[in-house]
Amino acid sequence: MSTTTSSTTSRPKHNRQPRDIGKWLTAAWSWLVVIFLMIPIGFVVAHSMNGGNSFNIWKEFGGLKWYRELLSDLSLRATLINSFKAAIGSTLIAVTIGALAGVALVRKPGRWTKVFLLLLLLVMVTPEVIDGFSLLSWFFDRGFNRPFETGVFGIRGGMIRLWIGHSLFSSAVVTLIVRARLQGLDESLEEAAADLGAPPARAFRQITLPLMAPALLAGAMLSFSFSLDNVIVSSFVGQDSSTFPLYLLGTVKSSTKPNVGAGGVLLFLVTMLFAFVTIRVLRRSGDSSGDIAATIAAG
Amino acid sequence: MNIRGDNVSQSTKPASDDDVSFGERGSVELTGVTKRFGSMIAVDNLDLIVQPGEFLSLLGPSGCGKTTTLRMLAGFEQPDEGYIRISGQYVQGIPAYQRDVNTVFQAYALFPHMTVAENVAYGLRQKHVNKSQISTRVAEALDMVKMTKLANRKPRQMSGGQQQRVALARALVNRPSVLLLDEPLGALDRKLREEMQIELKLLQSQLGITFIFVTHDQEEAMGMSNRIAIMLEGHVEQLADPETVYERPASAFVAGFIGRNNFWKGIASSEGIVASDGTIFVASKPEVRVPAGEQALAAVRPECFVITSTDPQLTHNVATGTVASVSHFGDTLQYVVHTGARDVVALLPRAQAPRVAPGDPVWCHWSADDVYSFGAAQADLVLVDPADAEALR
Amino acid sequence: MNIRGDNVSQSTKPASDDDVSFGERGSVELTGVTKRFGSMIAVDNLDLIVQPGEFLSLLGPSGCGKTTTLRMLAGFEQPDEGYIRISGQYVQGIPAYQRDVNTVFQAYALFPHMTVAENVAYGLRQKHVNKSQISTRVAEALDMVKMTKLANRKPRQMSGGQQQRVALARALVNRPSVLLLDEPLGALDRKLREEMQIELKLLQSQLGITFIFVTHDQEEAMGMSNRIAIMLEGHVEQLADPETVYERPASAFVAGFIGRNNFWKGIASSEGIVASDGTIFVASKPEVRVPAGEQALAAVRPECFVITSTDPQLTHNVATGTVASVSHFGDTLQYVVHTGARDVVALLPRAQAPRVAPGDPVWCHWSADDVYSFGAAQADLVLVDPADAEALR
Amino acid sequence: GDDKEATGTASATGDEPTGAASAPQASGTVALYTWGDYHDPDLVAEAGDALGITMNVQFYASNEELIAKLEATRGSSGFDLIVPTGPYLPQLISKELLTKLDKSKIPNWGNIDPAYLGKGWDPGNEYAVPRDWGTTGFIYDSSVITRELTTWTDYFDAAANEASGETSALDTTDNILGPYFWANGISWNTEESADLDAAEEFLVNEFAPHIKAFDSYPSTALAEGAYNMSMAWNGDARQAYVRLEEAGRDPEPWKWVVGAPMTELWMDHYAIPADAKNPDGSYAWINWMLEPDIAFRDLSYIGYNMTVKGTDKLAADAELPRLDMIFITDEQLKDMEEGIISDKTQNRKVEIYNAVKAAAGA
Amino acid sequence: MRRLRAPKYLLALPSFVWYGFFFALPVLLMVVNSFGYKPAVGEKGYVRLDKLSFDNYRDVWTDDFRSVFFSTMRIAGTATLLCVVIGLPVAYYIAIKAGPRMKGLMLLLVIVPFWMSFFVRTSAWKIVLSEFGVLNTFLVDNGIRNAPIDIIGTRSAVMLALVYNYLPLMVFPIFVSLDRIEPALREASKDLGAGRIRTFLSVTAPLAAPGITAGAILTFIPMAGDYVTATILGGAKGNMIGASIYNFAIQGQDVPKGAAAAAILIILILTVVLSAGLIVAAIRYVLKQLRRVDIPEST
Ligand SMILES: Nc1ncnc2c1ncn2[C@@H]1O[C@H](COP(=O)(O)OP(=O)(O)OP(=O)(O)O)[C@@H](O)[C@H]1O
Ligand SMILES: Nc1ncnc2c1ncn2[C@@H]1O[C@H](COP(=O)(O)OP(=O)(O)OP(=O)(O)O)[C@@H](O)[C@H]1O
Ligand SMILES: [Mg+2]
Ligand SMILES: [Mg+2]
Repeated sequence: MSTTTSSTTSRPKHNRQPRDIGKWLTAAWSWLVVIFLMIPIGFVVAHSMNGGNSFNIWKEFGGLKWYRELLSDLSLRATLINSFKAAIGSTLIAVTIGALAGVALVRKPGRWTKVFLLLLLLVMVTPEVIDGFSLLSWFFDRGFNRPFETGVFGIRGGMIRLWIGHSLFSSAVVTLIVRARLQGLDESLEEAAADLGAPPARAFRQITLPLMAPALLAGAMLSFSFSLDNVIVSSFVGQDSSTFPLYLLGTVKSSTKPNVGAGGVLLFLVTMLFAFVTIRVLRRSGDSSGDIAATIAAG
Repeated sequence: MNIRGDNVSQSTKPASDDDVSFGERGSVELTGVTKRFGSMIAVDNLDLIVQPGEFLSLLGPSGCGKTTTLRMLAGFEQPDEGYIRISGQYVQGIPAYQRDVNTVFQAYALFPHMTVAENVAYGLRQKHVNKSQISTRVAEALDMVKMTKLANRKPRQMSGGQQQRVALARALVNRPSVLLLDEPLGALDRKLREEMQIELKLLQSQLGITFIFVTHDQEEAMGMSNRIAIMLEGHVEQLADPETVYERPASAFVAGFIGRNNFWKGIASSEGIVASDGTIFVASKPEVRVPAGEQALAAVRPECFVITSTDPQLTHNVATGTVASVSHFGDTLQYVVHTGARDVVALLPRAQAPRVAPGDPVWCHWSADDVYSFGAAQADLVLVDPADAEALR
Repeated sequence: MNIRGDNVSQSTKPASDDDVSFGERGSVELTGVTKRFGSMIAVDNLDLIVQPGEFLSLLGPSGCGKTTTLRMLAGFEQPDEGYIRISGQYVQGIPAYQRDVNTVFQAYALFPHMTVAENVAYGLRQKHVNKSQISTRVAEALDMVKMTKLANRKPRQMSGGQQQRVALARALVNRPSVLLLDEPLGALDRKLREEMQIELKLLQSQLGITFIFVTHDQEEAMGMSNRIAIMLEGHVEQLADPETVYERPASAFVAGFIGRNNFWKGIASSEGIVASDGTIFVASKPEVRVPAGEQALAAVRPECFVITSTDPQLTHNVATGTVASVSHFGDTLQYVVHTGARDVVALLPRAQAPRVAPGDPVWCHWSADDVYSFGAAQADLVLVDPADAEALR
Repeated sequence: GDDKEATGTASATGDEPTGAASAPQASGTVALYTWGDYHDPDLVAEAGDALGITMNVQFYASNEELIAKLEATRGSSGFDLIVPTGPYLPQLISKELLTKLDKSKIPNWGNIDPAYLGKGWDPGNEYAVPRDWGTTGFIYDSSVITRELTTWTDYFDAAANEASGETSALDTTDNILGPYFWANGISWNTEESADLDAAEEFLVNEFAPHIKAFDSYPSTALAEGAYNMSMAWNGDARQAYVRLEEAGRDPEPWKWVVGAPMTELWMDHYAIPADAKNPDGSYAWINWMLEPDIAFRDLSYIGYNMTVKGTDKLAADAELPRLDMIFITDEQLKDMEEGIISDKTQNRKVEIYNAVKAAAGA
Repeated sequence: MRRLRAPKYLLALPSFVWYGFFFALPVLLMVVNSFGYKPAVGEKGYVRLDKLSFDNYRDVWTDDFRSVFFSTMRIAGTATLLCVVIGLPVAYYIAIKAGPRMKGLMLLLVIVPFWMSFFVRTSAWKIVLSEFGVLNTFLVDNGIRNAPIDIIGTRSAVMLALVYNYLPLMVFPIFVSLDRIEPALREASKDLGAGRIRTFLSVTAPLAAPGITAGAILTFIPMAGDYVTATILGGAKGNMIGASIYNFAIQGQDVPKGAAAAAILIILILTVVLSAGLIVAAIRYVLKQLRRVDIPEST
């Protein structure tokens, strides 16, 4: 490929970095997508301060009255708290078992992988209604329903069931993402760790884990939002721990009021705060190999 | 006495030591080790015994199985056949992290998310060495490889040579009983390389660590090693001390691989080996006696020729031809002489160099002490020699 | 006449060619190029002109900016300052894929999802060369690097040296006007390396490709290059043909970096350079004249010593001491002699080697032709020499 | 995770709760399983002070879901109080999922308007306490559909013409089938397969292609301009006017039509699951809800007719807008029928429902 | 010394147990139920198993079921493609082009909208897009159009709802696998004369294939079973096959029939996914053949 372009035969005036068209195009596109994703959020925030009685229809600025109402509405408040708890619990479960399975799939392949992948596919293919209903009958038909019915360690049975129900799909997602990340990631790094005397568990924690941190973070974020959004499974197993989406689903007999927006915004803010605190704490934890946030930032 | 191929293990038992030493910390023993990748045999029935505290170099052509051998010792690959003992212990099934062995990886394998210092500290942290001691030892190791200034860099922000030095420091700092080094100095400039060689040697003798050292630099191997193992296609061709390998190569391959050699193909006879153009090679120390009438190889090193512009009147160990080229290499001159059978490459110190120009007729002769003779089995491996190739152009 | 540092560019215009040639296909010109990584300066106001079809080697210590320079030429990094012209054209803003330049990467960068043959064919496919021609050229390239047999392997299934050869073939096959080679033979054994050297040289002269070649093997650089650029800390210390670099190093650093040298620190005087122990160095060809009274460096190569066990009765260019060690390297012997100012390392051919043993008093002397003298600016760089280090132990 | 967080303790707000004195003694938590946003949250909060109980409210989206859940978790459902719709009571009762009421624990029983007692689904009101009720009709934009619509036949006709592609229907099996039967003078509880076949034929081919959405709560979307005509429950239709005003549109052209010649009468009840752990709490809540002023507050919040005597007067006094849409005249009541869940037709109805949805989505 | 070797699937064991106990067994129970029949209204229980038959399968397998299934596949397939087209450049930008700080920020911006409750954020689109919504008001008031565009309730609205809600499920896995590709490989490609597009197609994309596959699976499968999202904005046009399961099992209170519908659906979706996999494999095979270089025998 010859580079003879007439314009560049004379010495350029100043040091111009070449335009990375790809960068600008993808950046512009990404911002458009982010704006697309954000538009509704903006309206949710605005309409949560609607002075009218309907969430969708703007009447006038009503300040924070729906927030105040929300906070005095015990049942609605409880659903927000439950949603949050369910999301944390199921995310922890999903990330833990999903990460382990993802690692095993890539690093310890064997005949079992096929069986497992099929199971994984089944977990994902199964409609949530079925997950929900079969879990419900499973928990209550079988003899072992104690912890799932009344709860253990002060955790309600419903919450435990939510964790289980929500974690099914999420953990499959985490598994796939972790697998996608580890495939092709240099195995010699883990060998180097073993060579330097790190037993598998430690090598995993100190080398593999930080290297797959982006996958874990991505998986965790997705799991969290799945759980926050889950209606169908929750509607079956949630029972003594009703969640915010369930409340929303239940409002079919009446109008959607701005308190729904206020609830969304509150949950949103709390989640955001939680995410930032988590990232902060992970970054602070000092141990370089546990520096997940920095790793994701640095690739 | 050097024995080739399958029964190398016999010759590898050094006379100075007896078997007791193989139980000692730092001894390494491979017996009949074979490793296959699919149908491809990477390591082929390999026998090798390394003494505790020995500095053993592995030399061999690209792809001959050096890295694979080290990987089996470190525990990343399991031999398909054969046994490995380290410090007297059979290591089948012992995972890498429980072997008191450290590796300098050919491709470095630095942890990208850790700084240089953290990389180096990693092994010590595994052993729960206390913090202050870790600092001291890491600082020492970094100082040795001259990387102290870059201690806080991430691997991706460093040059190839800098990365290699970190890889070296990371393995060294642990002072294992066996250290496996896979071309650990290949990316360093000569000066730094020599400094590192000295440091390594010193460390090795001070701490009594067994070094198994892969290198492509023959001088390095010669200068540093107690013994050198020359590998070919997954097995050890010769295992001996540097001088023996150079002076008494066990096979034509070794003779051609270590240093340079001019090879002639001929027929063994009672007089000696007779090349196609009638040149007769008489050897004073035939390593391998070839039965008369069979094909044989004769070899003479470039440094061993005397070149004269007058006929030295010899009946054997002489070849005549015309000068094809003369080149200067510092204080040595290289002559390529076009003879009947082949182009001869000769290296002579300036003092002994004859004043001849390309086209002049010359006689090359050599002493019987400098003739190696071998069977013709490896003729294909050695006859297409860089010198030949060069001469053909 | 060699000029150091910032105004190297002047000296790099070879007398034989005039500026017209810089517009030719294959010429490369860097003017005042600087590259920073954060606060770290990797390439520092670098000037360099490479002739079309020239074989230029870049030599320098680890981390001196060789790879960074190549990366700027290839278009992976943008200089922070300065200009680059390739084939006469300013390349700022021209993306890598539009530059008629190919690179052999230091870490290979083979495509893991493609076979060896596919890797090599990649560049040709980009140019829409037709299929049958791709096959032929890929086959040729693989044949040249002796990888034909492994054409269908994936990179991960190959040894380091095999991977390196694929990387080499992948770049070569495209026959660009400029080829950048970053230690392209570093992982190969000597024999293969020499074969590749010959092939590369041949290819280069046949096709007239400009080679910019990074290597740590000085012999390789000396044997193959038209000119050598010695880099230090991001700039070019000296740019000259191999002989000049060896014989007339432009700086103490170059003198110490290329080949070996024994350095003395002293004070310049009208007689010559007087070392701390009174040894006087008189040079017949002082590269750099140091004003009397200032600190200066004198250097003598190990090959240039004559060692006697009797006093040669000289007033200058002689040092006396006791033998610290004698080692054999094939046909040469290395002596380390403990003198007042420093340990002297001398290399002598066996024929001229005196019969002395450690502890014996000896005189080392040398000719004024063999003395290099420099200012003391780079004293720190050269005085901690491997020889010194070795001697100190 | 303890109960406190999930439910909260009620705190006294402004007005003193009334009638607390006569309430039966209760304590603990009452798990109320109900429709979303179906109870005045202030009342839920005041229950603590008024009754000594804390309410833990959970939500379901359909009666079927409620039953499925109770059935699957039989014996340990964890709910103390549910709010099923009339036609579903018989199966809840025969499945033995409900507790027989102890009316002595509901001193305010007498406050219920007897008109709502003794319905077919629970003739002796042994299991369920009627709470509120409503009906189904449709609302349309007379500026688009300029002729006057009065019957279900008109609804279908307008859907096929002026309002084609701008019509919504309620998203339940019965509410899609019901209007067809009523328009044709057939009871929506018919078990004749010929009727059902004809209904499928008509709904799939003549009605489905014109449907924009199955929307059980069309008022907001309607105000946003999504529909020109919507089948709706009266309370929600009433909300539509408020929404239209809020949206700055003129509500005048919109006309509410109670289904004719016949239409639905639905009624929700309080009932106590058989496995309730705190039935006394449930009684306390029910009894409290039967206080007229409490019932009125509930009414003002949800906009449906309460079964407690006198709430209409309170509403009139308070001048709630569009009272006619809350309170249904006795005359209208005559043309309303209650639903029956039948074994014979339930599956068939779901099939038709699926078919209509498939046709509408195609 | 020989040691006990841990089984290869050790790390996947938690997942195996989790899915076995909370997915496989309960769902198996459901499948068993699908052969039973529904008790009469008012009878206790939700399934009778004293008479097993395939009747439910026959009853469920109707023309309607099939036509809704195919339209669901079409909708989910299109939406998945849209997600790839929209999400890939975003993932590419975040993983490859964005600087370290931007990387973290962008990832957050992509996921943050999903912490707003699903129902709230989705219906907020109505605020923007409805006939009297913000967008139409703007267009009409400014004379850009003389009549409002009615998007809600159309196929476009269905796509909008699906893409909007599933996009991060595509972006994250692709990001994760792009992120681990050595920059040197792209450099090598460009060095060999491949432009941005060709570099992307022949180096970046193949190496990111596991991520793209994961993304496609993670969006397509749940979409195929989801029946809520599409209806929020799409109204009647958003009728998806998952709804029929809910309708059978819950609306019709016929759990066995719902289970049969679910079983059929699981098999159908698996078939679709596996055939898609086969097609992809076939395409890859063809591409590989095109890329193949035959070395002539004698050189
Ligand atoms: N990405 C980076 N960030 C920061 N510093 C860098 C980066 N890349 C290179 N450097 C620094 O720039 C200097 C020059 O690096 P370069 O890779 O050009 O060295 P080199 O001459 O090729 O060395 P070697 O022979 O070891 O390969 C080194 O000191 C290195 O640490
Ligand atoms: N994973 C693998 N799959 C298939 N073949 C392999 C694999 N790893 C190595 N090989 C082959 O095994 C042989 C030995 O490889 P090894 O890496 O041990 O060579 P080496 O001696 O270290 O060579 P080098 O000097 O080039 O690094 C080579 O021919 C190589 O192609
Ligand atoms: Mg190797
Ligand atoms: Mg480099």
